[in-house]
Amino acid sequence: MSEMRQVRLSGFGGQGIVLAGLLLGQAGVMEGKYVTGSNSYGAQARGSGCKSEIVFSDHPIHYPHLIIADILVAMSQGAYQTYDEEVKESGIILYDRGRVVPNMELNVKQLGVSATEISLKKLKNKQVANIVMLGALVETTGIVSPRAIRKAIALHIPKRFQALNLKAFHKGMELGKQINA
Amino acid sequence: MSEMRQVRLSGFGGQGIVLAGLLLGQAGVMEGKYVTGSNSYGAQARGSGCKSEIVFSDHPIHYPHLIIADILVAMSQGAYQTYDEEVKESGIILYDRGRVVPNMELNVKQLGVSATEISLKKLKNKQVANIVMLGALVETTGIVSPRAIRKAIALHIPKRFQALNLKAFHKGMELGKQINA
Amino acid sequence: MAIKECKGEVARKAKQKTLSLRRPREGFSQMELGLGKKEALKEAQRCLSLRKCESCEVCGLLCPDLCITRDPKTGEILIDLDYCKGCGICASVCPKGAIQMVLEEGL
Amino acid sequence: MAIKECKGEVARKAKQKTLSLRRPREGFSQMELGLGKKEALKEAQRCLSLRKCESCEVCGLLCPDLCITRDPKTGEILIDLDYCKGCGICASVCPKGAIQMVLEEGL
Amino acid sequence: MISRWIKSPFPKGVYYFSGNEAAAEGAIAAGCRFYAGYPITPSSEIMERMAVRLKEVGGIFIQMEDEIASISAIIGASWAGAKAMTATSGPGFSLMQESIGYAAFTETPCVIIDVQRAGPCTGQATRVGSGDIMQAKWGSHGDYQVIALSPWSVQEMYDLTLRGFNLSERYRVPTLVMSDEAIGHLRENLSIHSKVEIWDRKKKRGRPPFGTEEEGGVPPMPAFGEGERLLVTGSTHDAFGFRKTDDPEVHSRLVDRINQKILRNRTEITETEDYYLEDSERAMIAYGFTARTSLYVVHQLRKEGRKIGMLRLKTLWPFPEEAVTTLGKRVKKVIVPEMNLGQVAGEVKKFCACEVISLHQTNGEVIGPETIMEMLKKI
Amino acid sequence: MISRWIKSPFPKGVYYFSGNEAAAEGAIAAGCRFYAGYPITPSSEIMERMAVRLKEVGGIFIQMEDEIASISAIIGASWAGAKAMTATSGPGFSLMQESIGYAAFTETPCVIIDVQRAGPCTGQATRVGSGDIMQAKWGSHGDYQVIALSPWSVQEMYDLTLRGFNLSERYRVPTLVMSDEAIGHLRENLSIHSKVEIWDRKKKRGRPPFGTEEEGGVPPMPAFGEGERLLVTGSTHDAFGFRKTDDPEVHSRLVDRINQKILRNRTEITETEDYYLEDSERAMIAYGFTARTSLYVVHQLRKEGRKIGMLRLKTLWPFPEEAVTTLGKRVKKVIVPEMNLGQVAGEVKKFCACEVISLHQTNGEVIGPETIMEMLKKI
Amino acid sequence: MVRAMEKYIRTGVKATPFCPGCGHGILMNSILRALDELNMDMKKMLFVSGIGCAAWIPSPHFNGDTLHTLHGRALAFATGAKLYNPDLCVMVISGDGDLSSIGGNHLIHAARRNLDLKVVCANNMIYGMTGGQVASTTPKGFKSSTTGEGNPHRPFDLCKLVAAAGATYVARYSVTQPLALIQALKKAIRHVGFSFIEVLSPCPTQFGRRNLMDRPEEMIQDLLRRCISEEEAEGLAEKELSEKIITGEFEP
Amino acid sequence: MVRAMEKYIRTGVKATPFCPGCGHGILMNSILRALDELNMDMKKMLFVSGIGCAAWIPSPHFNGDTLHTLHGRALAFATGAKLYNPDLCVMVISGDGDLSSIGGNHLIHAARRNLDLKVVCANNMIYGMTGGQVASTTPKGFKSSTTGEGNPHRPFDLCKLVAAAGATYVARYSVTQPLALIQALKKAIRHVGFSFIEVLSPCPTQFGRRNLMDRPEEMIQDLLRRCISEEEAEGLAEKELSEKIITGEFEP
Ligand SMILES: Cc1ncc(C[n+]2csc(CCOP(=O)(O)OP(=O)(O)O)c2C)c(N)n1
Ligand SMILES: Cc1ncc(C[n+]2csc(CCOP(=O)(O)OP(=O)(O)O)c2C)c(N)n1
Ligand code: SF4
Ligand code: SF4
Ligand code: SF4
Ligand code: SF4
Repeated sequence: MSEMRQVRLSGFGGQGIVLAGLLLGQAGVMEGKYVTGSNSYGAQARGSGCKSEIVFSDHPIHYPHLIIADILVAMSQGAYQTYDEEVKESGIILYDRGRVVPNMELNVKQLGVSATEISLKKLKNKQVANIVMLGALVETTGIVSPRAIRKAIALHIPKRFQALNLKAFHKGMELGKQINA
Repeated sequence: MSEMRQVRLSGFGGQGIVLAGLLLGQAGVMEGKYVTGSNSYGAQARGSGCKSEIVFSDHPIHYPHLIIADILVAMSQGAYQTYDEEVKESGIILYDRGRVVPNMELNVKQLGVSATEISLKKLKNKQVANIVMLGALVETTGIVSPRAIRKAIALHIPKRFQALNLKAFHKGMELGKQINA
Repeated sequence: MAIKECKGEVARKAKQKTLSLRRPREGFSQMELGLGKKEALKEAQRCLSLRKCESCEVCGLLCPDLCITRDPKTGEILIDLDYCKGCGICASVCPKGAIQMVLEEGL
Repeated sequence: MAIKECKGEVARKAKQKTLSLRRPREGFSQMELGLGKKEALKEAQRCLSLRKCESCEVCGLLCPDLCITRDPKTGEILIDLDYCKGCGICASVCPKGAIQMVLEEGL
Repeated sequence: MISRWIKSPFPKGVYYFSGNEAAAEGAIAAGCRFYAGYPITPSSEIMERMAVRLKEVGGIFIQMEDEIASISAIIGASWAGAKAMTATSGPGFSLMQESIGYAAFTETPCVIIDVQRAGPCTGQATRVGSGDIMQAKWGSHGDYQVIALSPWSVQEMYDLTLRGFNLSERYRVPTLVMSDEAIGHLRENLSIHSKVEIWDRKKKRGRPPFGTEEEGGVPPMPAFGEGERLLVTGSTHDAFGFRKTDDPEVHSRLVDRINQKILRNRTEITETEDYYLEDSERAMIAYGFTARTSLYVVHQLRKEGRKIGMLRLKTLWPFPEEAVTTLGKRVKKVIVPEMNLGQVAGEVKKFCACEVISLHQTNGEVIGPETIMEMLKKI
Repeated sequence: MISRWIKSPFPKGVYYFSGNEAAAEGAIAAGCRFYAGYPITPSSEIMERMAVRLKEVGGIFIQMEDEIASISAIIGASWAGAKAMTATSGPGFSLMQESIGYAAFTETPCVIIDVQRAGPCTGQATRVGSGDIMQAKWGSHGDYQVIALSPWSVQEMYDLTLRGFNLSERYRVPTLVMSDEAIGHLRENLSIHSKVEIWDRKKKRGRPPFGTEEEGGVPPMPAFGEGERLLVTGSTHDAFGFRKTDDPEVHSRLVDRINQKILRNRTEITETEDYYLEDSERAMIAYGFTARTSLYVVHQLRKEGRKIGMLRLKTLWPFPEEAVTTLGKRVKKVIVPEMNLGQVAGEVKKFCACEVISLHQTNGEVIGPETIMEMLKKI
Repeated sequence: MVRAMEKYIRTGVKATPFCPGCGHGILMNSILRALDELNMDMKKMLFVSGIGCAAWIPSPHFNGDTLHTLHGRALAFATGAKLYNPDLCVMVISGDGDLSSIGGNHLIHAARRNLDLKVVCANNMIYGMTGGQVASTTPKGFKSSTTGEGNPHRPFDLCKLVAAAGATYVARYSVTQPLALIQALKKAIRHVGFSFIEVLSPCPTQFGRRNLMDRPEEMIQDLLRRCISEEEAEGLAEKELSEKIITGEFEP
Repeated sequence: MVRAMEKYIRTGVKATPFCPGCGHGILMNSILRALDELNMDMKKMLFVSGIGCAAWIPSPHFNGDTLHTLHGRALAFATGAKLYNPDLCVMVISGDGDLSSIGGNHLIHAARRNLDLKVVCANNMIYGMTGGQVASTTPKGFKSSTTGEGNPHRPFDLCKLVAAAGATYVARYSVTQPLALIQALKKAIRHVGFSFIEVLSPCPTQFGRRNLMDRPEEMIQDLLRRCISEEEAEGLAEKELSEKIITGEFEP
């Protein structure tokens, strides 16, 4: 249980939160970890709150849901405000700059990532902000290896979108490096 | 429970067994008795075995089905053979002459009634054999009063057939008188 | 009503099959269903007057109990009274009035 | 597509209603549903170019969120951005191309 | 909310009615003015009588395309203000389960009579059984309550159908009359009195129709067309009917309330009858037709001096836990005879500390006195 | 009748699948080649994956007009020789009840997955619950048996669906996989091995398909088109399928047999798992998702030195009476946490002499560790 | 034993359970003759039925595979069997109540899918088995045990309905037109796709008794008089036509 | 507050739950306008719906009585309410899946009875709420989450079906024809008897996304292009016609 890490990705419907969670979990499994992943979204078809929670462990996981986050990713202000208190003291928050105004009084490490901005400006596509964020996440936390994410992208993303997603992932990693540096 | 009398009418579907049972039970109720009545017929629409059982008592009746018959009416050979053993020693069997060949070894009173024959020959209608039999039954056993049966006929038989049925009932009573005599 | 491949056979006598209860019938309702041998005879017996049957087989097509067949050899119309329920349809549809229903005999 | 009782009004400016969140929105999903005041602005903002609107009200008939009305006094077309989800239908059906969708501003 | 006495719509007197006919008459007496149904043996006589009687009293009768439509139509009619009923048997009862859940969750008063036959499946359509008792409680998905009554006579087909309507209106809950072929087709004396006591659903303008602050309370129920602009839904809803399909609080409160309003009022709802229980060492727990046989046997045995008694369950759901628990403490052995594989016996086991013997029979016939006698000899 | 090992139709490996996807894969592995279904949240992913996978393996997929048609179609297909399945959630499960009774009474192998959501009624369609457990046993009229399994992980969605097919074929009984939204939508490691063990229904030319002399035995089952001139009916029938709707003997024998063939083989069918029970004073009895929470809590408390254990029910029906009875004798208190108002707790009460505490929650959310912890502190 | 079509009848099956003069027996007769004329292999025939008197036509009488299902569900069961084993020739035989009242949804959807099922609907315009309640095929004004003052509703035109739903062979005949009926049955059997034959089949016990046709022959004579072809119908005045039943093929 | 038709909207109800550009919103718009033009008393209006996105059109938005029922059962509930209180103007608004797939039987029987119900079927040719599975209205060849290679079955012609079942007012319009649609809705409301309006209502999220029409406008433009009147259809060649949708009034 020592090696258990709990990640919460959050935002609103349509931001690709669930897909990001899928890739993250898949990557974990590919690396031989035990992983559990669960999502939740509002009943409405679109636009309501959405989260994806992934638990990683070296041992079989008893309780499969997140209990307290080691890592919180917030892609919207609403998500940030809902979950910002539920992060371990040693934990870390990644938030989408531009979309989230962080609460600097929190006692955890917080990193702003311009995921949506990069996605729109650099990749000319607002759909891959999630993947940009994923890149930053992987880079800053080392939760899984970049290689595993690339394999996960190959498995789950339709061929024609793979290049774009890989590119977004790399942009995200670059961002992460900058932040980390 | 002393005053409990159990009557079983039996024959095959289409003979009007159920109607006879209804009239008998209704007459009992009209006389202030406690009565329970139940019928059974085969699953097939017509032609299979059919019986109607009526229990009369001066007190509320606990078990409402017939346990052992005081009176058995058998309108067919099959019915006769099925039920002839299930009659109290002090009991009585009325059978349709012409249709039933009685077993003379039985230790109960047995009365042959030419119900079908009278119905066909005297009333020119094979449908009222049941009522003829009812007349004989009432006359020979006094289970209910003829007046009550007449009231029951008035209640349950469509107007246009009442005369015929009353006539049949009287024919039956006449038959009963002859037998009793 | 159309008539099935009328092969123009000469009128033959529609033959009434002798009743024979092949298996002993079991149980009460079974027994009552066929009304018992004797009763069946009385209930369903009909007079197959030979005068007009042309073996057109209309009766056979309309019998609900599949009891009317044509003897493959003689071409005669046969009625299996084991199964006949006495509904009277055969009599009513016979274009020649060759079948007549009679009331239960003797009663 | 037919046009509703075009009363031949002179082209007027379709007026964009000032956003104002009348009630504080409650809860998380509620808040996200409208995307928050600021986001809604960005998501759905469109340029209602005044040059061609003829107040035909086609957009109003086809708006799935009932946010387009005609000002009863001025005859102007008003859009209630509180409810607009930015689907773009109004823009696409306006016979005059008077409504244009713009990408989320600033981002 | 109180009851009122009305003149019986059927003339006072003693009749020789079948159980099914009596049920229809009980419904009419209760104020039932809407019936939707689909034929099925052995319940069809209820529908046939309702067709005639509703015409006479100015109600609405309709034969629907199936049982799902039937129960759905009575729920619709109930919200339009009607006291409404349907009747069926096993296969139809199974089909109705989804809508019964709807009625429970939307707190719609309505009465369903299940004239049980020998199942499972099409089984023996013309023969008797009581295999739907557990289904009555558990047939629809999720946690809900119904009220289920068990008539043992023609008189009770009338009385309990009437009571079924009254309970249904008081507690806004679907009420089931769990009859069976033997009672439905039995003819017996039926006494109809000159007056009947009836309850009507409570109305209160503007009050929330799906919530109340009272413990075990039942909210008022307006009808369509009364200007209340009702919002009725089978999804999770708040006190005014607004859908709340994401809110844990609202869901849990609603589920809790629709269950507790029945369970908290259990003592008012459940009825049992004691026979010779004061000094009994053994007791039968019985219901429906089988209670008649049981009582007969108990009488016989009492004559022989044996200390045996009987507890009769007139209400099956909510289960008369108290009566059964008390009995279980008082006697050494409880015998539960029933026309199924021991459904109520299983329930009795939950509440009786003493030995519980299930005497079950599933052959399409009623349990006769000899069967019980023989069995009692063995234990 | 014995099992055989076949090559897994899906490549060996470790996958990151959702529970619903895993269930579909388990079905394919078991030899399921017919799926008929109707969409409903949260089960639809099973259907969607079956649509794709059956095409790949040469099976038949059809989306029917409703759930009644879906289950009826799989029964038809099963008699045509298919291993067949459908999946649904509460409302659909309620609609299927009549046909489930048909499958039980005609001894038709088939698998139904119920991915439970928060009921009753439409309730909260996207949220979790386990309110259909009693319904699984009692939802159809009359006395019958089913087998119901309760997976607690994505791996078990695969394993128990596979086992469900095997049991269904061995015992000729409808088998239910009682999953729920939390497990159906959970993603987790799924190991697929290179070989799978599968059972097929027994065939024996000319032998009666609805009767056997063996105690607890299961008759052979031919398929349509094999020249056996089958006579299949949901009415009471003799060993060869002839309708016997008047015969008490035949009915009672048939009802008895379809129940006993499951109950007599209970030890083979039921599976439970013990955790720390040797020296426990208190024990949880749990199943499905809630058993995960429970085990987590038990682990925590063990670390603190508390003598607590857990019995997990992998099989819900037939109920693991022996395991529960044994446990009830061994411990002082049993706690049954579940996402309903205490359905399994009620059953446990029948078999546990000790105190049984029902810890229930019906708010559309899984029971979290804190909830159980808190509760344990109180007792 | 000189029973007609005996070789298609299951060994050990004796008299039908139908009332004397029930049209379902005549229909049974016609179906067997059609199978006989086409020389069908009974080992590859599957007969599916629902619940009702009509549902007993194939079960247990026919000596192929028979599947006697639930009330209304015959077509759903049949769909499963046919899809899984397309080699089976699947014939669904059931009552009007079964197929078009409780089973109406499966009927229109099966027609829409145009799956190769041969559906024979024995329409006696009433619920026979349960004691004469009104059906969705009972003509307006006619009496039943639930419409003592006459049915207030219009009946379905089943052929029109099923054709509109997508059936590709649709015909209506009366049992009093056995030769045409047998021809239609043969066509349906040979047709690949959803075929539907509505067969008017008198129920003397429940329909006749309540509607002044006490004896079976009366009902037969009534049908003989009322069933006419589309061509015959053309000349008729509205009033005359109103009591007629148009028989013939409607699709293709 | 300048929302259109606000006075017909229940107090306290905010934004619809529909996806951006969902046709159901446009339909809602048209229905309210029809009610408005007829000056209907909302206190006497009862709106009944089943389950699905379309079923949310009236519930909770409309400020009359609303009855949100079970999947497929709206018409059965409505029948009960209307029969018991004939003073109610009962409008049933639901999806194609709800009304014609699981609810198909109630649909044809309600049509047969010709009870005075106004049925509005929002046909988005797919199951929206449950995530884009095939419907009985999905055109042949189109994709859904359960027909990844294209729907193998023909869709219902709902208007034809309901007319064959007995409906006395039957029309089909697209939400892109709001004025004609509103006229039809008004006619249906005034018609005494069973009226049925099939309304083509785009679902960009589930149908569009899978069938190359990602954006709401694309679906709108597609409908604008494809929906034609019977007259317009007359001149067209078979091939051209095959992708058109004929709109207009079909009954009476
Ligand atoms: C679910 C269900 N509802 C009702 C019944 C009762 N039932 C049996 S047959 C039947 C009607 C039969 O009518 P039809 O199909 O027209 O056949 P017929 O008997 O007239 O030939 C009914 C309602 C049943 N068996 N199952
Ligand atoms: C008995 C039952 N089965 C299935 C469902 C799941 N379900 C909810 S809505 C729906 C389909 C909705 O489709 P449609 O009626 O066309 O409406 P849309 O969402 O497309 O507007 C289904 C299958 C349910 N709620 N109840
Ligand atoms: S009377 Fe009826 S059953 Fe007998 S042979 Fe003639 S048609 Fe057949
Ligand atoms: S973008 Fe869509 S929702 Fe917004 S005003 Fe235009 S049509 Fe209405
Ligand atoms: S009740 Fe009618 S349909 Fe049934 S067997 Fe008798 S005559 Fe035929
Ligand atoms: S899923 Fe489709 S039908 Fe449902 S709200 Fe979204 S666009 Fe509309």
